Amino acid sequence: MTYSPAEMMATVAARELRDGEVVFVGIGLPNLACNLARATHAPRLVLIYESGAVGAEPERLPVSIGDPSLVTGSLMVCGMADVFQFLLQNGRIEVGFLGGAQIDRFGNINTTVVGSYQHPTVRLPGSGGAAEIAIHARRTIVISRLSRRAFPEAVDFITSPGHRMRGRTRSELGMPGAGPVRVITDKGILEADEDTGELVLASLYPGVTADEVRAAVGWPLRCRGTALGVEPPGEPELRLLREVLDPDGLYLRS
Amino acid sequence: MTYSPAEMMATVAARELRDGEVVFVGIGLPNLACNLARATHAPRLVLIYESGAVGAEPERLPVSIGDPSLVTGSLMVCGMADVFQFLLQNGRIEVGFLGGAQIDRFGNINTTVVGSYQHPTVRLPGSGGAAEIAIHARRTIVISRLSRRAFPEAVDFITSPGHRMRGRTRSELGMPGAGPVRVITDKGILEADEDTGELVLASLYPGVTADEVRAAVGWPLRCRGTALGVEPPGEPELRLLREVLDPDGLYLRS
Amino acid sequence: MRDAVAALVRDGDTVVIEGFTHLICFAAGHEIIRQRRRDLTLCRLTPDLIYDQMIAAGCARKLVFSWAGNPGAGSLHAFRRAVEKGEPPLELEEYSHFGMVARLSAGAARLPFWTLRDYMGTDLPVANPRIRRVTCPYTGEVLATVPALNPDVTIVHAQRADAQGNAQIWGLLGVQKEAALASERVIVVVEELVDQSVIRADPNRTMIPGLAVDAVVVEPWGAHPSYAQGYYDRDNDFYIGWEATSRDASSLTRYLEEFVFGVRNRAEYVERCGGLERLRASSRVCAGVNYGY
Amino acid sequence: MRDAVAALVRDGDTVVIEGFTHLICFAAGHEIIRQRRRDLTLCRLTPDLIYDQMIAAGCARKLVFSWAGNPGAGSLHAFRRAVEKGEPPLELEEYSHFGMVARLSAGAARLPFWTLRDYMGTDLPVANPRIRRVTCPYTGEVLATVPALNPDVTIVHAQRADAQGNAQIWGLLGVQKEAALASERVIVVVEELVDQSVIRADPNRTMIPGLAVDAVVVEPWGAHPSYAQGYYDRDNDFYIGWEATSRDASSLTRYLEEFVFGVRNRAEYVERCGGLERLRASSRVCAGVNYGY
Repeated sequence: MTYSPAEMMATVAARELRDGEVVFVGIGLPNLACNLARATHAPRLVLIYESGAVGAEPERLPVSIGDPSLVTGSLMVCGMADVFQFLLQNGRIEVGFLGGAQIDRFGNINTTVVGSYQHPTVRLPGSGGAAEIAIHARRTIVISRLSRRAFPEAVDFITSPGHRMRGRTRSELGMPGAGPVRVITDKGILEADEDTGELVLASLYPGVTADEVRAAVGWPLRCRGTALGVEPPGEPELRLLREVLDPDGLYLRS
Repeated sequence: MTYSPAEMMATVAARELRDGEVVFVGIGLPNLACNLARATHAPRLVLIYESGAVGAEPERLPVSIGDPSLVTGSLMVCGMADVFQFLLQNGRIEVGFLGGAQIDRFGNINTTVVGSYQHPTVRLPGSGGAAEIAIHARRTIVISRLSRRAFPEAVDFITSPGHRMRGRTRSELGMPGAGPVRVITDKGILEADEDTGELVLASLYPGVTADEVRAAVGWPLRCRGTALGVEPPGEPELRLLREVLDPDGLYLRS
Repeated sequence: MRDAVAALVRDGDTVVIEGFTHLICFAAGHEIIRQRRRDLTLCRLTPDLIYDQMIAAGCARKLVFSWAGNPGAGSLHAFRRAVEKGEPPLELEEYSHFGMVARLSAGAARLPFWTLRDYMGTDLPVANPRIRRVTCPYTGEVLATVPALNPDVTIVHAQRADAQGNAQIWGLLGVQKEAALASERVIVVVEELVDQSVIRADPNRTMIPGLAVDAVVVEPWGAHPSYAQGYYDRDNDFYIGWEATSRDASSLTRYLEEFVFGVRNRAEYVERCGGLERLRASSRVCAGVNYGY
Repeated sequence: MRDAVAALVRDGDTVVIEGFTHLICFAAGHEIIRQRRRDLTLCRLTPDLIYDQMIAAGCARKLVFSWAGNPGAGSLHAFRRAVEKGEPPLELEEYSHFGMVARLSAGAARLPFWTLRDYMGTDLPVANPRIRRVTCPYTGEVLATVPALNPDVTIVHAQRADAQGNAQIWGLLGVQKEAALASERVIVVVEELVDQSVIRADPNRTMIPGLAVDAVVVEPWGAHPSYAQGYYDRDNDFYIGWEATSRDASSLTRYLEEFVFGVRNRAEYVERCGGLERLRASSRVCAGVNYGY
């Protein structure tokens, strides 16, 4: 059964989630990944949105993290002061999903500006809750398509810290969470090296070579000794994604 | 029509309140005074209890500031973090009521200990919300019966600050509110002198002499040049107090 | 609405129209545009389409924010033109969501700052020197701070309120309570004005007490194209369409001419939009609870 | 309740049983007494009768509080005997209500301290050196601080919860949310266990998310002589009677023998009290709201 890169990414992300975990969810692929996980191996996953919905079970595909379908039938809806102080900063979030226009060698993410802050070539949306998710979630998972533009050696602006920021480590800076442990791309999976915090190639999708990945990354990408192959989405996963979770192909078509 | 000292005190306190004011209420005489004011000249008074009830209209005489009758039919019920941060510290409370075992020359109130803090003769309940009411309410009204024990020259412990604390003034200490502007007793009304912050005799109840008040106060009590007489409760006020507000005489009998 | 904005929103004001996706008061934003307010400092976590329109209309001198995108649909192009090309020039003051929430919390608590464990490793404090640090007097830890935000005027859309402005909100609550209580002046805009007995029947739903409210405006559909839980759904097509409308300055101007300047009030806007009934909420009424004793 | 207390409350723990007048979980306090827990640091804004009983029963080493009286009725005499005569000795750590609220807010936010504009001119910081000061990094103002309170275990009584502990509370909310989220372990005690669909039908009423809860105990009348809005009224006669019961150490001991040690569980307590039905709440059910879209 053929599948799109987005379907592969959603499936790989779903497999990262363990049953019962508390996940801070974004819209798009992270939302699909969480709902795929809930429908398969992790029925007790708790989804939290920065908008204040906890334990959401949306009856339609939400198009924003403030979608009304995330409220109706959820377990709790609280104000954003509670979300950020009493849930995220409190340490209750086990997994956070992040994405961004630029991701660099050390997992730093830029969603603020391309170019200089004062005179940007492209003004991006900014942090939203990403900076604090990157700091507080016990681990984060990044989802992004590979390209040299998206994976520079160093981001133009650190919106969400990775593993090494201007030479300093997370633990030196006193960050509670473990940071981006996986970067799920459309060609393979990068992981943070435990010693250096540098992103290295950990697994390749079927039919992709390490050189293809290297060519799409702006630094000399190292490869784990044992870069594993990744099981593609199976028929049950694809059926769920296509027929139940995103029947209009809003996020999965490409 | 004869009346009890408590009825006089409740009536005098009610007259201190202006229509539309936001009042932080305690149980007992302050509650009766507020409801008397609402039933007479101040129908738009907003009653707030530190328990979280805003705009309460209790259908029975509440016996504690957490009485369920303060919740049913109120305008808003919020958590105590909101009460103290977003209403009291926010500066929304125009009048606060206080009482205490000891009130001194400068309007400082002690509800903590008689004797030393470490080895008290009598352990009193402590501050509750009184310290912050004394600091933040735009003005406070104290209700207390006169006696030398209750009105010493200096309190054993300052729980709620008055006008001068160990020589320092409210403005030196950066307190937002004006402090205890009136002390309503069972014999007359004391007021804070605007220059010195010292409590002075401002008005006498019918049939009471200044000497009687002086004898019940632990410092040489000064008298305002023009100590006024106080109009006793009229028949409508007494009827409201006795028949509607405290029909069982819980707070008014003595 | 006309009177409330005329009386309470002034040139040069710091203005907050809050609501996270939910209950964004477009009706108030449009009225501010119509009354040609100038030099406003606009503050919101998510500027959303409403501030994009106000920026395009020339109301804004400065933007204080944490996420400036069109959720799920693309960019805020008026905002981007202002920042990338200076058309018109726009000063920025930028935080994260948590930072903005903390600024309004400090404002509502009338503290000069709020403490948060945040910003280490990010470039945000470099871009914004108003993000500072404080040392814990117990542990010696160094934590981040943001300064209080106390707007001149805050506009909050609510499902319902009584005539005094005791406002009830359900569904997403955002930072409306904090924003209103941080503000010098407050306008509450509602889908429905209700008798005070409705408010008093369920006091735990009241988010903003009337004692903090200066004006109550009744404006059904006032949050469109945003939504009001229990009243109408978000107009997602409008959000998607904004990408094309706003990408071109002249098409954005035409939109403002037709839907903002070209109508006198919200009722005319609703009529001009046409077919909003398609967004009317379905019924999912919860059971009540017992407040008896 | 027996299992929850046995598993989650340990000798030497810092324990919070919160609830401001409303929803004070006497059932949990009694079970802790029956299981003869020792050396507890008991924290509550208002120790109320429940901590007076626990102090009398010898469970407490230390009390952290802000108002120790019997509201409207008199004193907590076991507390007073401990403080005035050292029978038994009891360490005190004392704040104002706002200070205690702030300590739990800091605990829930996992910050080491909380800032408040308070305590100037009072002797409380002299009595309690844990009340300190911090300087605002923007204005230079000096403000008061209190340290975070992170209990080992918090027990919260709620009107209802589902089996996962998603707990809904209405009426007075006190600081239950903050206390629960500040705590290492959480026990939720409810009047009614409900199907999760009841919780999901009205998510804005959920005060404590199940993800923070370790045990759910169903205990009707578990808050008596305190009250549960919509379920039963406060037993004011019991509070008034406590003045006489507690004034004399031996009559207090007799009370504990009869109503705590003399019963095996809450059901037996309710039976022994007799006639609690007189406190059953009248019906004042509010209307629901629409969560549709």
